[in-house]
Parts: sequence; structure tokens; C-alpha cells
Amino acid sequence: MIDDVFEAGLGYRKVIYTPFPQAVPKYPVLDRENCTYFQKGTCKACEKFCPTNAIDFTQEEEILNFDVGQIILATGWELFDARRISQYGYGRLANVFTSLEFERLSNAAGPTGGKVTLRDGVTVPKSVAIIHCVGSRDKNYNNYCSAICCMQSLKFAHLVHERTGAEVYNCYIDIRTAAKSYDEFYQRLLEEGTHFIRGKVAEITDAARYPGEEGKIIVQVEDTLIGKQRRLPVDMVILSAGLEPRHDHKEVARLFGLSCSSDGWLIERHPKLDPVATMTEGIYIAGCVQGPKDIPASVAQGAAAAARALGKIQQKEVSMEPIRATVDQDKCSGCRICNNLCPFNAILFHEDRMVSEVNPALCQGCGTCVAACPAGAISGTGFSNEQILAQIDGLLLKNIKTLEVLQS
Amino acid sequence: MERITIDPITRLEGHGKIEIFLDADGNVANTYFQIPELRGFERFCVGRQVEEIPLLTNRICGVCPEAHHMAGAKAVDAVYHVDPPRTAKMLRELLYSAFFVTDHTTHFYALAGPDFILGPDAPVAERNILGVIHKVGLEIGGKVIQARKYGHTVIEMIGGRKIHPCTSIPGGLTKGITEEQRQEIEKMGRWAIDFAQFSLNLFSDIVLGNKTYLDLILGDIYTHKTYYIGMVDENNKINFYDGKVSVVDPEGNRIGKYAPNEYTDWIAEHVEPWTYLKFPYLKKVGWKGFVDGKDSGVYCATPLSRLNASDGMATPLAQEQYEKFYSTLGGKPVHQRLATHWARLIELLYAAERWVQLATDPEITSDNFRTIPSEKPTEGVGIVEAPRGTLTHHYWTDERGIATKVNLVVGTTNNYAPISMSVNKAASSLIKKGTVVTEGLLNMVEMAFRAYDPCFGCATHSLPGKMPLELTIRDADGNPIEVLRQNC
Amino acid sequence: MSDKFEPVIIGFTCNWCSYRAADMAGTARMKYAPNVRLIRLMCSGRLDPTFVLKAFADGADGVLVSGCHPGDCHYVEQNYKMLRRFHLLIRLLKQMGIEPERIKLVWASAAEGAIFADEINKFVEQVRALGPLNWGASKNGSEKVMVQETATEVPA
Amino acid sequence: MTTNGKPKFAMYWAASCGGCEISVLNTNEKILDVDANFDVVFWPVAMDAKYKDVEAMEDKSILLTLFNGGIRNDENEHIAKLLRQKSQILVAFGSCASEGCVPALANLSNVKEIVDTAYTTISTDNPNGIRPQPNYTVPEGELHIPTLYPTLRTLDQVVDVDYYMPGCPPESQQISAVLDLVIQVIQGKAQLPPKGAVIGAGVSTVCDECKRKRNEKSIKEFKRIQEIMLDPEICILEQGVICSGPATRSGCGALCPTAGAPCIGCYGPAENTLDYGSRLLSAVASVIDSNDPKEIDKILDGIPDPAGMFYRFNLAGSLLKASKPAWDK
Repeated sequence: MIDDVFEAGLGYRKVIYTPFPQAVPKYPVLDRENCTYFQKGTCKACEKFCPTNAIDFTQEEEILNFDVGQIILATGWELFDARRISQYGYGRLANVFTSLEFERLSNAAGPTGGKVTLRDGVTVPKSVAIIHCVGSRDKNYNNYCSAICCMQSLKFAHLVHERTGAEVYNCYIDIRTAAKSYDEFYQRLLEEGTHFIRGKVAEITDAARYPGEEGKIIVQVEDTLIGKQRRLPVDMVILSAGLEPRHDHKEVARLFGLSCSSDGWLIERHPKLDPVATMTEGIYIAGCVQGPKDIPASVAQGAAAAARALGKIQQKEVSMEPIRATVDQDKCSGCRICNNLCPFNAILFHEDRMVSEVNPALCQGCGTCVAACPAGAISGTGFSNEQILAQIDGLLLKNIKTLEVLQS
Repeated sequence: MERITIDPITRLEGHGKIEIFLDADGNVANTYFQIPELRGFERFCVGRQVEEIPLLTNRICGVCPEAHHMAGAKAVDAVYHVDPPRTAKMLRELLYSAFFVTDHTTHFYALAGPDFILGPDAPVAERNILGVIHKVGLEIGGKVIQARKYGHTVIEMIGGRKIHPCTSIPGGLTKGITEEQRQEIEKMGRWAIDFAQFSLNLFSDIVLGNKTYLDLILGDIYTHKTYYIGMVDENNKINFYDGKVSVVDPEGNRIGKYAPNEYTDWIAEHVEPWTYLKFPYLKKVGWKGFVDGKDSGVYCATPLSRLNASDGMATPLAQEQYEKFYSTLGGKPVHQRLATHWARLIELLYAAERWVQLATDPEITSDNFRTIPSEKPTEGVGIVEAPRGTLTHHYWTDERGIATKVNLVVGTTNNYAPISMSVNKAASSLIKKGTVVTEGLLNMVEMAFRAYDPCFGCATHSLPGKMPLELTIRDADGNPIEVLRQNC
Repeated sequence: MSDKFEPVIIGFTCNWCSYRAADMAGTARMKYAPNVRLIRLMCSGRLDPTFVLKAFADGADGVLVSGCHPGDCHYVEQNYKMLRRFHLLIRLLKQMGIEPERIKLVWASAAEGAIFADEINKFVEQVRALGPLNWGASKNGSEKVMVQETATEVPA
Repeated sequence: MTTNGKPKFAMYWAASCGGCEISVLNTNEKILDVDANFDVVFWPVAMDAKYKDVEAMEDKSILLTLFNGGIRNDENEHIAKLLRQKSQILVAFGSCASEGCVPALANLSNVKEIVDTAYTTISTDNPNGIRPQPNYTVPEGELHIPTLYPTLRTLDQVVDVDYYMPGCPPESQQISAVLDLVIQVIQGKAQLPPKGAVIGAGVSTVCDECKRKRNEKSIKEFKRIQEIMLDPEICILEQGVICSGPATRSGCGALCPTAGAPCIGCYGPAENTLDYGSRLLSAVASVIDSNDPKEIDKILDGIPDPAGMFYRFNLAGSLLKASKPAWDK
């Protein structure tokens, strides 16, 4: 079987397999769709061979329900599909690789045992181009910086250099090495002789125009430092594809009452002061679900989120932002206008008393129900009608008796 | 020139003011009856959802909101080209009959009654409903309250509210009535018939039995020979809710009947620069000024007019009274304005009888009280007889049913010209050189228009009820030499 | 003191996006017209139409409403609820004789300081072109609105 | 003037329809209680009023004055000021005095439009374009009629008001309850509510008194009442017909929804609500079931007259009070 998932399509696995070496729990699984028994009804050879009788063909998928008080979302990211930039030739030109593919290729436990080869699995490249910012910092695809590609590309350059001795060209827009020891690594690569070309790649093609280009992949790039168009004939191209939110990020957000930025990353409660909490009490985010980041940052955020969750458990009581809506039970007519307005399901309706009530543990304080209540029965702390109307008065210099005194 | 101002305005909500100018001889040269207010319903109903206008026009008058609600309901039916089911029409008319009982009762006992029962010269302090009760007994007070209560109970059952009903919509009503309600309504209606007969007997005993009053009624002071209009059914019998408007000339000949959508062929309104209220007249005859007679288009729309314009009453007891009315007063038409009070009581009896007729119809409790309109709204006219005269509502809409134009010819407005003439005639007859203007005399002037039961709530879209008066006699320099006030 | 009409505009901002965008415009030293005086709400969903009417009635010449981009609401979708009200409110204002150009809805993310500043500037010019509304001062005998000739610093 | 020691009572109407007076009369026997406990000094509909006597009274000599009707002209304003001066407790009685009521819809137009419309209708015969003139000379002399104010105002926009009693008209049983309270206060058995309070009504809204079944609301299409057969058991607003009940103060007993018609809002805004129309507008718009601007607009086409719909009774008492054309020269 071709392993499309972990080996990025470069390697093989069996029908019974462990998803990846570090899988937790580390149990092998059986791929029903490709199992002879499940497809044809006979075989069960494995059952006979298993010394511990661990194979159970009757096992079904099941959904387990857990009651929990807090949830940490670390659903990660997806790789930018390099096929979308068709002029880069991925999927068309065999020796254009994505960063993920190269990651497996260079891995000692990977399909080639760490040997860097072309797609044929044999030929060692003599020249390699690494393209940065594929699908990132590009208004046609994603505006944001994917954060990891610079260091990843530098690592690739280093590995190629080390394992093959090939000429390595890094085509970049900017080099971003803003963390501890990162820039030192960049300096080291410069010393190793890796070529750095500042410019965005226009095209990757196998159409040779000049002598020496035949049989090569040609990278057309403008070197903006010298102000010249360059054509780089190479054996291998690695596309440092960007990070994207998971395709189902909207459903995840909706499920947990969260919101996404326009790029699709989940929004934290506060970018500086509360980077792992969310607008929904008890839901934390860690890793790339919140935005592109590298492993150290992901680990740090994961630990922070875990600590926040543990902190809540330790406190044994929940403290909340004081911005909450409350319903005046005498004034509430039970019209139920507000019932449908809360995305956090914080408003409950008491059929017996025909009044609505806001659950302060769920309310996030947005104030939408306050603004919608036709009876004026809901008020919001911190942003009450009186407070906001007084602000309008103040800004329009209305009802300010002392002001005239001060002016005169 | 000396002038007398009968000026309720000084009582300061101001809805009617009479200027009497005296000539050099001290006789009345002319009178001007001014309506100093305008609320602008015809303007601000524009832009509204047309089905709401029957609710908005309710607020023209809190005394007769039912009339505006019904005229409006019929107009919106016409706007949507929808014919409500029979049950809906009957329920509306049932509500309307109960309303007529209430309204006519109130007018007769509280407003007109004191003049007859106590006499026009009775002290002001006694000349009110309490005085009436003292004179004829406490029992009557209870009956009057009961009649009002029953009427409002029926109005609330069908119309949803005692004042400003809300249930008539294009194509019918929002609700029907139950059998229990029907039984209660019938019971109250039967009581109302008794009450109406009692009232007619009272009128007969006190007024018709008293030669002074009869002379007053038949005298020339309160007589005008005008045209008359009133709504009649297909048999030319009076109907308050539905039918065509019959028009008769001062000799009592019917010159035609018009359907609601033909009203502009018959009625036009004259404008004077000294008053906010317009003067409707018969278009076919023309506006000739404040004069009566066959050549003047001035017409009258009151209980008396309705009797004059019809061939009789559609219920037996009322028909008997109708016949007695004309035999007593010397045949049709009756021009004496004070006879309007009697005519009003005959209508009271008719309304009570009609109430019972409708309440005992087997279809009245049917669930079929709505027809959903299927046609695009355009334009429609609704006419009903309000207690104080023929009430016409005319709405135009765009294709969304938003009013683009509204025209209202309101009950009391119809009678603006005749009221002015009556006031002029009464003043001219009563105020002569050297006359001492007394309160009693002032009240005699007031009686001239009280017969019309003018509701300037409707007319000015302001307030109804008994008119306060202030009468100022000024010398040639405009200095007041004598001031008399009543209700102010 | 110039004779140029300086419109007074009340702006309602969302705590998570436009308020931060305005903040960002400030920290980035971008200038925007001082005619707009901002009020912070937690969410544009808090925008009660009463606030807009109050602003006009009290003498504002224009009202700016801002919230997170559709889909970006910090509270999932409350900006849509404001949007629904906004559409109906505009219809009402038209009937009341207030030009729809006097009220503007701007979607702005926290990152869009420059865009927000630009939108404010455009809106101020738009309202300036319409001239004063003078609602508060126009009522029979009601108090006159005090409008200062120069914009003063507005407390946040 | 009577000097029987009883506290003095007055009731007055300005620009109103008279429905408030009828509603007071409909309290029936309660009128007798008023007579027993008060010296009625001024009440045009029920007795011969002595306006000049009121003028002659000492200031604050009337204990309780119920004032209905809005302020449409200088005469309305004059007597409002007079009664304020003479009364200890002045109640804005009914919708007109409290918030303008239906006649305040005139505040959507200017006076010229109102007058032009009235004297150019289809049935008006006015070839010379005559408009009534405040001062006009007839052969016998000069005649005067008042000039209309540009807008209709509420009582508290003209004088200080102690209490408000909403409703068009206030329901009779509410009037009875208020009269009972005042009588108890006179007898020392009860306390008056704080100044500025709304009396004779609830603190919640009409839904509180409405028996219809209510669910969560989500409206995909607004309908007009003539377009559908309303289910008599279910909330009218949920069925797509705009009902003012959610925003309208309780106290009437939900008469209109009970009778199959939507609440039209005559009891005015709920407690401590600054602007009735924007409350209702906000509520109705919030439950529109769409996030797409185009679709929202299409749904809103079902509310063709927002000003009339949301300010049917409250325009004069609203924040904006009148449309720009009404006051703009």
C-alpha cells in the first residue's frame, strides 16, 4: 500500500500497520478497505499468526463520550496544496517536491532511509533549488507568513548539502530567523556555500531554452539584489509550502463557539495577554490551530494551555470576566426574542415561570441580547444602556452642566 | 360694527368658535362658525400600511371609533377587492348596532336630554345628566349606565376592545364569537330593545306631551329646508353599515342613490379661508353659499336626514315609530332640526332590534369570518352611517398596499354648512337690538347645533362632546362690554 | 477659526476589531479626522439602534458603526445581528428625513488600522458635504447643541 | 367655589380624541368614588367647567389633575401651563399626553404638506387654491384661527409632569386602580410612587399577559395580517406578522392579541426605556433568519413602513420626535 498519509505518498505500508512510529497509543490498526477478508470474505491469515489473539474482525468504530470541564483544541494545520500554483509545476514535474515530501525523504526512518534522491529513488541530485513562501505572503493565496518555512528551508539546504554535496539555491523573499540560535544557523549556511537569491520565483519549467538546461528543471527567478532575471537549471526543486488552517476549521469553531480570523485561524481571547484562552470559557487553543508557528512555540503554547486548564482545576471555582448580561425577572415578559440570539447557548427559558435567564457561566458579554431585548429587561454590566448613553451625552457635550462653568 | 364672539376657544382647547357680527341697528349681520383645528389624518395616513388605517382613523374620535373602524374596514375590503363572508359582515354590523345603542343613548340622556327634560332656561348647574336623573328618577341613571355597559361589552367581544376596536381587517375579522357569547349578546340586545322603547315613551311623555316643547320643535327658529342624505338597503330602509346613500331634495323626492365608489360624483367640499373645516355640498346642485332651498347644494346627514332619505325602518317596532314620527310632525320630509332628537331615539330602537336580529342569525357563530384577499390592492371607498352623519373613507394604495392618498368625509363635517346656518338663524331670531343676552338665550343658540350632535372630535380630528361657549359682545371699537360664559 | 463646517460624528466600535484598528492606527501614527468620537462596545451586536437615534437627536451629524468582518466576529456571528438591525434602521432613518449617507457601516479587523483610518476620513468628508444635521438644536425651544469649533481630545 | 374640605380634582383634554374620557366614564361606579372623595373642580366632559375659576385658584390648590391630549397649538400649551401651576400632581393621562399617540404621526410631515393635502383632496372643490388663514378679513370684520405648531408635542415637553398613565385609552380597570390608590393616599393608607413613575400599568411587556404559546423566534418572511390565517394559539410575531407586544408595556391584558390582532403598542415603552421604536425595531430585526445582506433586504421589504410600524403611538415621545421635513424650514 502507498502510504499517503504519513509518508506523503513516497513510501509503503501494510494493511495492518502502525500509523507512524510515535503514534499514541502505539497499536497497529487494520485497514478494512484493503483487507482481503473484508473485501472478499475469506483469509483471516493474520488471525492465525497472531500469538496473542489480538486480531478482532468484529471490532467496530465507536464514539466515546467524556464529560469534561475544559477542552484544549490542538487540531493543527494542513499543508498548502502546491498544485494551486500551477506555474511551479508540482504534480506535473516529477522532481518538484513539497516540503513534507522532502521531510520524509531526508528522514532516517523514511522510505529511502534518509538518502536524498530524485523521484526515481536512485539518482542523487547535483543541484537543488528550495523555494520559500509557497502559498504564503502572497495575496493570491495567503497573506500571512507561515512562520516555519524559513528555518525549514535552511534545514533542508543544510541536509542536501551535507548528504549530497549538491549546489543549493534558496529563493526567498525575506529571511526570518527571529528566535534563539536561528540566525546563527543561517550564518552557518552562508558559510557552507548555499546560494541565497532574493526574489520570488516566477516559473518552474522543464522547457530548456539554453544549452545546459536540457534534462534539468529550470527555475525562473528575478534576483532583486542584483536586479537581474536568472534561470537556475537544477535537478530537484523543493517547495516550502505554507501552513493553512484545517479545511474544517469553521465547523470546529462553530462546535466550540469560537471565531476565526479571516485567514481561518482560531482567535485567542487576547493576542498579548491571553493567548491560549478563547472567547468560550473553558476552551483553550494550542499550536497551529491558533496560527502558524514552529515546534518550540507549539510546545510552549501547549504547555501553557495545559497549565491554564490545570489552574482552573486547582482553583475548584471559576472566575469570570465581569462583563455579563443579566435578565430582570420582573421585567422579562418571556417573549423569547433573545432565546435564539446567543451563540454560546447562555440564555435559557423557564417554561414554568415564562421568563428567560442568562447563565452567567456561559455568557461571554457580547451584549447582543441586551441590544435586542424589546422590554429593556436585559442589562449588561460594564456596558449598560445608561453607561453608553452617558458616553454619547458626554461626547456630544450634552447634559454637562459643569462644562459651561469650566469654559467661562 | 359690534361683534359677539361665542368662543369656546377661550376654554382653550378650542374646537369651535362663533363670531356674530351686529349691524348698526344692533341686529345680526352675519355669523361665522369657525373650526380652528386640523390634525392632518389625510396626510399622515399616507405611507402607512393600508390595513392599519382603520386602526389609525379610530383615533380621530374616541366617541365613535367604531364608525371610523367600520368605514375603514369597508374601504380596505374594497382596496383589496375582497368580499368578506356573510358572518364577518354580520358580526361587524352587530358590533356597530350595539355601538349605535350606546352612542345614541349617551347623546340623548347626557347632552340633549337636559334641554328638554329640564328646560332650556334651567340653571346651568342643574342642566346636566345629574339634573336629568334628579328630575326623572335615579332608576334612569342606572339604565343609561347599563345601556352603555352592554353596548361596550358587545363591542369588546367582537372588536377586541371597548374603545378603539382592532379586529376588522381586509376580508373580514380576526376572530368570531362563541355560542356562549352569542347568548349573552342576545340577552343584552333584548334588554336594549326594552330600553329603547322606554326612552321613546319618556320622550313622548315629557316632550311631545308638552306644548311648549312641541312648539319649540315645530317653530321656525330651528327649521331649514335642505337636502338630506342617508344610507339605505336595497329596500330603501335605513341601514347603518351597508348599502347605498340615498339623496332626497327639500321636498322629499329621492333624486338618486349612490354607491360608495360613486361618492365623488355626488359630494364636493367647499373651502373657506376663515376656518379649517370644509363645507360638503351636493355637487349636482352646486355651492350657493349658506342658504337652504332646492337650489342650494347644502345637505344634512343626521338621524333626521336618514329618516327623511329612507322609505322606512327595516325592523317592525322602529317602523311603527317611524310612521308615528311623520304623522305627528306632518309628513315627509321633516325640516325641523330639533326633531332630530326624536329621530335619534327611533334609530336607537332600530339599532337594538337589529342587534337581536343579527345575534339570532344561525350563521353568526360560524368560523367563516375571513376571506384572504387574492387580488392586488388598488383603491377603495368605504361608507357607513356614523351616528352624526354619513362617513366616507377613501384610500388609494400602491401595489404593496401602502396608502398613497387618503380622503375622509367625516360625519359631522357633512353638517358643517347646515350647523352654521342654524346658528345664524337662531342668533338672528333671538338677538335683536336691545336684547339682554342671557345664559338661557345663549343656550337656545347652542341648541341649534346640539341637535346635530356635532362631534368636532371627528370634524377637526380633535375633541367631541358638549360645546363650551363664550359669548362676547363688543362695541364698535372692539372693547368687550359684556361677557357670558358657559362650560368655560 | 475657519468657517469650514466640522461635522461631529459618533463612532461605535467593536472591542475586538475596529476599536483595536483605531488603536493600531494611533500606535502606527496614522492620522484620521478628529471629527469622529469613538465609543467602545464589546461587540457590534451590542449596537442598540437607540444609540444611533440618541446620537442624531443629541446633535451628531453622522454615525459610524463598525464591527468585525462577516465571519470574523469574536462572538461567532453577533455582527450579523447588528447587520440585520442596521438595514432596518437605515430604512427608518430615511423615513425620518436623515440621509442614509449620514450613517456608515465599516467592517474592520484589528489589523486594518490604515483601512479604518481611511474609511473614517472618507466618511467625514461625506458628512461634511451634506452639511450640519442640527437635529438637537432644531426643536422648538429645546436647548442648543454646543459644537466646539475645534475638535477636542476625546477621552477613550 | 366649593370649600367642603375635600381635595380638588381636575381632568382636562387637549389635542385628543376623547377616548380617554370615555374610558374614565366606563369605570362606572368608580366615578361615584371620585365624587365622594374629591371636590371635582374642573372636568369639561362631565360637568360645567369653570375655567375662569381655575385661573382664580391659588397655585397648587388642585391635588390631582389628569391631563389627556397632546400639545398641537398655543392654546393647548397655555392650559397645560396653567394646570401645572394650579396642580400638585399632574398626570400625563393616556397615550397622547404621554407620547403623542397616532396624531403625532403628523410629525412625519410639515404643516404645509398637511394643509395642502387637506385642501386638495379628490372631493375638495377648491379651484382658487384657498388655504385657511390665521387672520382673514370678511366684510364684517377680521376673523382669527390659531396657527398650528410645526409638530405635536407631549405634555412633558411643555411642562413638568409628575406621573404618566399610558394607554390608548388607559383601560378602565387600570384607571379604577389608580383612583383607588390616590384615595388611599388621601386617607393615609398608602404612599405615592416616586415622581416620574408610570402608573396604571405593569413593568413588563404585553407578552407577559398574552396567553399565546411562544417559541424561539426566527423570521424568514414578514407577513401582513390580511395575508394569512393566524393560528390563534401561537405567538403572532412567530407567524411573521409584526406584533408590538414584546416592546409594549403591560397593563392592558393583551387585548388585541387575544382578539386575534397584533398588539399595536398603545401602552408605550416598557419601564426605563428611552425609545420605544428602536427597542421594537432592534428586537424584530435581530430575529431575522438571514446573514446575507441581500436576503436581509428582501425580508425587510416585508416591513414597508418602519416609521409607522415602530412609532405608531410614540413619535412625539421618541428620541427624534419628528421627521426632518416636519421641522426643517
